[in-house]
Amino acid sequence: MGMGKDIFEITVNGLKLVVIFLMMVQMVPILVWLERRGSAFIQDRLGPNRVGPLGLMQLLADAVKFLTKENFVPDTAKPFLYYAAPVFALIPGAVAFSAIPMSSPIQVGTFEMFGSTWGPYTFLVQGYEIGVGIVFILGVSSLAAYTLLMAGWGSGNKYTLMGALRASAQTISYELALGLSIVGVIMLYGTFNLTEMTLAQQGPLSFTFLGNNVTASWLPNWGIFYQPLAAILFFSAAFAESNRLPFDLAEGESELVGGFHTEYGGFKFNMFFIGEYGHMMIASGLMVLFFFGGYTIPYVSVAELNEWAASVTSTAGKASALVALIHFLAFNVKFAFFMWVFIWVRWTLPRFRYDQLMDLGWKTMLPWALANTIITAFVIYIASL
Amino acid sequence: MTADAFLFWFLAFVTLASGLSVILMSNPIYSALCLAMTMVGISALFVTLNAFFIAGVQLIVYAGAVMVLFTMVIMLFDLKKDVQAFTKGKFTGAVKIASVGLLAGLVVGAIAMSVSLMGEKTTDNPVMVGTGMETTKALGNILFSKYIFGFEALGVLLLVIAVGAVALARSKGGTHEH
Amino acid sequence: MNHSLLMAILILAPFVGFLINGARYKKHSGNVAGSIATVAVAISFISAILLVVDLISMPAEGRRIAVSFFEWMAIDKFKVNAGFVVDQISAIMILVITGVGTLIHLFSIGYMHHDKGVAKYFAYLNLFIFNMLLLVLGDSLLVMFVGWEGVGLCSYLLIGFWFTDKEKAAAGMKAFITNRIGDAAFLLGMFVLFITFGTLNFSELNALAPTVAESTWLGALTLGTLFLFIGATGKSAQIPLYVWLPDAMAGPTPVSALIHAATMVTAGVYMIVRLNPLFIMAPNTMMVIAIIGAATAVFAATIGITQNDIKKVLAYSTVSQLGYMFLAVGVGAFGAAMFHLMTHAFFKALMFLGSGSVIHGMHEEQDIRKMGGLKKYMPITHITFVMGWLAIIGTPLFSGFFSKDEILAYAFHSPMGSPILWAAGVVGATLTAFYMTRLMALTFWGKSRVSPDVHPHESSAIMTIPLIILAILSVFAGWIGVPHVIGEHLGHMPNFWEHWLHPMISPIPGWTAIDHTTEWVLMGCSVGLATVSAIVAYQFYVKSPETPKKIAESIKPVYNLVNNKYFVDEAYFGGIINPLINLSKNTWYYIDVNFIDKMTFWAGDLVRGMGSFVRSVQTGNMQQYAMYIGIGVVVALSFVIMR
Amino acid sequence: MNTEFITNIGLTHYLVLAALLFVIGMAGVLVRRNVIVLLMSIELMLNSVNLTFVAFSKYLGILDGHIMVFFVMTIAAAEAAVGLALAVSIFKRFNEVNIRFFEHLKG
Repeated sequence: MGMGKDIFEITVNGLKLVVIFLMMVQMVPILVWLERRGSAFIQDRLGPNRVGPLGLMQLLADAVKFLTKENFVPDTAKPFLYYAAPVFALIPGAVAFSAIPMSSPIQVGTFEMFGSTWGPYTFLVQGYEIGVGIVFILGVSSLAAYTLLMAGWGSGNKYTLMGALRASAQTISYELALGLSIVGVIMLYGTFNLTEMTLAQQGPLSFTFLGNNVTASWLPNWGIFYQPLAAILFFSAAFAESNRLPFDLAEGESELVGGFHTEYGGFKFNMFFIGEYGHMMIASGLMVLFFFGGYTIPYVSVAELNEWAASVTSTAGKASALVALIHFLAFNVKFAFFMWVFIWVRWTLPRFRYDQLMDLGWKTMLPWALANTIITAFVIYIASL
Repeated sequence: MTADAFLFWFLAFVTLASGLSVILMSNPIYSALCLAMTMVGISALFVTLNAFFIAGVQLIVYAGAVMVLFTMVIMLFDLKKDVQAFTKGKFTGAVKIASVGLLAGLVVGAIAMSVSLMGEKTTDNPVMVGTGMETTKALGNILFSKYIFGFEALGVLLLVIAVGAVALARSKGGTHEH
Repeated sequence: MNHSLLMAILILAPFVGFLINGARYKKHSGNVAGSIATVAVAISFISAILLVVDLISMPAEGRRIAVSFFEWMAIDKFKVNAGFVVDQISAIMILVITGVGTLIHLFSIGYMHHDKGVAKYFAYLNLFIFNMLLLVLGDSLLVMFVGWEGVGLCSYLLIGFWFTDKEKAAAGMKAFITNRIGDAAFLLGMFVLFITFGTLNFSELNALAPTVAESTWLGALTLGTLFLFIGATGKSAQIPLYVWLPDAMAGPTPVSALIHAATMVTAGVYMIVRLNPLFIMAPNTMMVIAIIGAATAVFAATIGITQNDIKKVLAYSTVSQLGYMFLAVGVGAFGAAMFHLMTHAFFKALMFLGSGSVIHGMHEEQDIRKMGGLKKYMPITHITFVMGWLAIIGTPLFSGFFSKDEILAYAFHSPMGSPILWAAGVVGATLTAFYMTRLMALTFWGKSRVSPDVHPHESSAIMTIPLIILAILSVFAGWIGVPHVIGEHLGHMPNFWEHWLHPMISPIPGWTAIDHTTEWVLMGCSVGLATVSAIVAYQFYVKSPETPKKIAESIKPVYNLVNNKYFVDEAYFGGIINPLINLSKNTWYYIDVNFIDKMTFWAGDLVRGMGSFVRSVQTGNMQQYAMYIGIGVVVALSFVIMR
Repeated sequence: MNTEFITNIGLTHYLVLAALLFVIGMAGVLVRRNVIVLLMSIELMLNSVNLTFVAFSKYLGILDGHIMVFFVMTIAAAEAAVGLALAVSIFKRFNEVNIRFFEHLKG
């Protein structure tokens, strides 16, 4: 997890962290626009279309509005928690998102600068690589419950408190199903490392069963074909984790007003908003990583792509940059698709009732996730015989 | 000062400060949040000790579940600042603090003694220097072979606890019958 | 098939039957349960046959199939294996147990078919067979003791099978408690033998017996064997512990046939025969056994004359015949004892089953005064019963003749025997002939005294077939042990029995071959007297039924004494049980209540007083407790560091 | 001043840190009155023990310490569940979670 061995590498890695954070934050306005336009599309209306072309400048207008709103603290609030909560809301999302590999690493050869020789370097297209990637991401995102509780209790309002309790209880409950559903994936790939998982999914579908190599060249070697149940469970749990419809029980105009962030306005509300989108992004990113080949291109293995890139470019560094670009695009296409699914589902499905939500989590998804784990273990054992 | 040393002192400061706050804050909510902070700090300390998986589990179990539970319960009770946060009795209080202080001194002394006896011997275990995956595999191996009995026993314990906690929480409450 | 597998099947088949029937005793119909149980015992029987065939094919010396399944317990030098052995003695026993057992199971299907707890009955019966097999196959006294206790339990369960009837339940308890006394003695005997020999294994005991007898105090041997014999009197219903057997007739009749005639009650005889090298070293014990046996034979026979319950007559007859066996054992005629054990198993089982058939046909009527003339209603039962009768009274060439005669010959001629013992035996035989003829006459012959609302009928085939088989065995089983004196007139028929048992039986010290004239004379005496008494009985009870009443009137005190079984039960109550109860009551009141209880109360008060003083430390303040822990840790740690 | 102690981080540092955390937790158990804070102090003590386990594990090169950490975590979670259930019971009865209410339990 080192930052690098000399000043150049450290600088680049530091900049990279900032860029990834900004990328995550800046994606939010685009997603908001997408959500508003998308919901309008689904509901057969127009959506924001006045400010700028296709309403794209609406985001800017929103941002200005958020910034210029009056900053107030409710009388009964605990000021420290009230202010700290939105800040903390950003942290888990940002930290976890930085651990997601978005493309293959870029090789930089030796070069001369400021009168000395630098390099060679390998820059990962992710904030930092952690050996136990999944565990780390799960651990960090489980901290999100605190922001909910801090906001809910810190606002000094019954509705916010109830909303926070609901939201955090929901988060904890679904964390279980979420964690268990990916145990099968972990067993399948035999690693916690997200890059290794990604690379395990390159090329066409092929696996070994009882000593026979089975290849299906018409399918990509994606996790979804091995773990369909886990994919469904994981994606559903991810919805609950990010408090999105159909699981947005933390909010409720009739009974809880706006949930834990009722008392927040202006930019503080915006930060919660970014936090929520951060969760969606992590969920989509993990979905792509676990089940849809990560940044790899379907049917094409990384080695083949490297070969091709080497044939069209002059240096190894440029080739790796080209490959990284292609991979980055591939990742983003898949990523965008799942972000769209999040929006799509939100505007399509009705809400659950809270008891139904808990029943679903504890009595349906948890047993299925357990069953999936056990069956996967057996199948892997039998296949390895 | 190397980065490792800096990290250790920083984390030591964070954990000690937040740990002290746990027992000094008169509002239990802040105590709980400080404890969560301590947990995160200890998790980071685990990372400096190359125990990546344990660090992740520490985050998920302690910081993500146990402490959230504490916070939720406290918030549910809506406990205000404790009127009398500390025990009464100057004498017993003095005895308690004294014994705690003595214990601290003794433990630190014992550590210093024993470490100087033992020497700073660091054994290199190839399993434990990797990125975490090898350690985790080795962990799984000994957990399900050498420590299988403890593992199973804990499974039973958890079942009992789950039943017991539900039974306790569902009862009318109180230590006496109404 | 290999021996350990066969042995396992032999022993476990009835147990499996017990488990099946026992687990589903509420669901099985009678026929299903009966079939399961019968098949289980039949499997056992087949494996027993296979084992015995293997045994026969072995060379005469070292005929022995020993199987040790696992080490049961090992405490210092005391090691016991779950070991089982089939040799010449136990081979006979397993054949009798499983063979007769199969027939009786079969009979039970018919006899018990209208009972509600029939599956439970068959489960107990199978459990009994299992335990009996443990008893006879065990290669050490301890394994035998397991079976010994097990058959006692089954006997208790089956006597009290109709436990809703208080008297029957009480009979079961009586049997159990009487047996307990014997079992305690058995245990003491085992202790003495273990202390003396350091082992409980039969073959080791038998091998050690002569050597130890020469070198150490003979008293230990006498004591040990005497204790074992007391155990045997309990199980085999000898004076003074015979009282339970007549009451045990409360159980279902097939149970009486299996347990209280053919198998369990002979366990004592079997045990002594198995340890015969040991017993032969203890002449005093042998004398006691012979006297008790002879006394029981005569004593029980006299009671048998006056009884009116068909099963009670047979019960006292069993006690008497067991007395014969003990007489045989006591004079060193172990082979003869085993021989009589086997023939008795056949004819007594036959007669009990026959009586069961009669009781069944008479709709649960057991009083022979209300029978008579059943010959024409129950031809098969009658014919088979006649065979049993002829066998038991010692009609020449029937099985009982050979065995009984051999016993009497030994009693007269053996250096351990005496003419008095012989005379007692002959009196017993005469009385036996009398009361058995009386039983036949009152039940089957003469005028019918059956009450008009009872319609006797012959039993179904499932009950008569076992009767027929047993009748055949009763007639011919004796032919495998024809004595030389008769054998030489029958084309030099060899005595298979003696050849078979010869290696297992210790020779009687000072034995000289019996001369043929004496043997003929003895035989003539007993047969003649038995014939006379049978004819007299026939005269009394068929021709002139008033005569016995007149005789009874004329010697009323004696008749009453005998009819009330010599008041032995009453004597036991007055002499032993009631004083014991009083003693216990007084001990309870004066020692327990007034002394021990008060002591414990004082102790309790003392502890409570001290406790209430110490209790003041317990404030309920948990943090104080934690503080004590903390201080303790500090003290302990500083001790460790400062040391 | 000897800077070795500051720059060269070894087993001792972790052990002393863990000892201090343990003592802090113990002080919390002894002096706080709020049941929930007591429970949290116990968690703090358990955590410090975990830290020593992991530290020893690293410096001795064996993994058994990690296993112990798992066990401790499990037990801590179980303890928290029961402790909180008890606290909820007490709260329902007395509307406050003070350790002094447990004094009713004395014999």
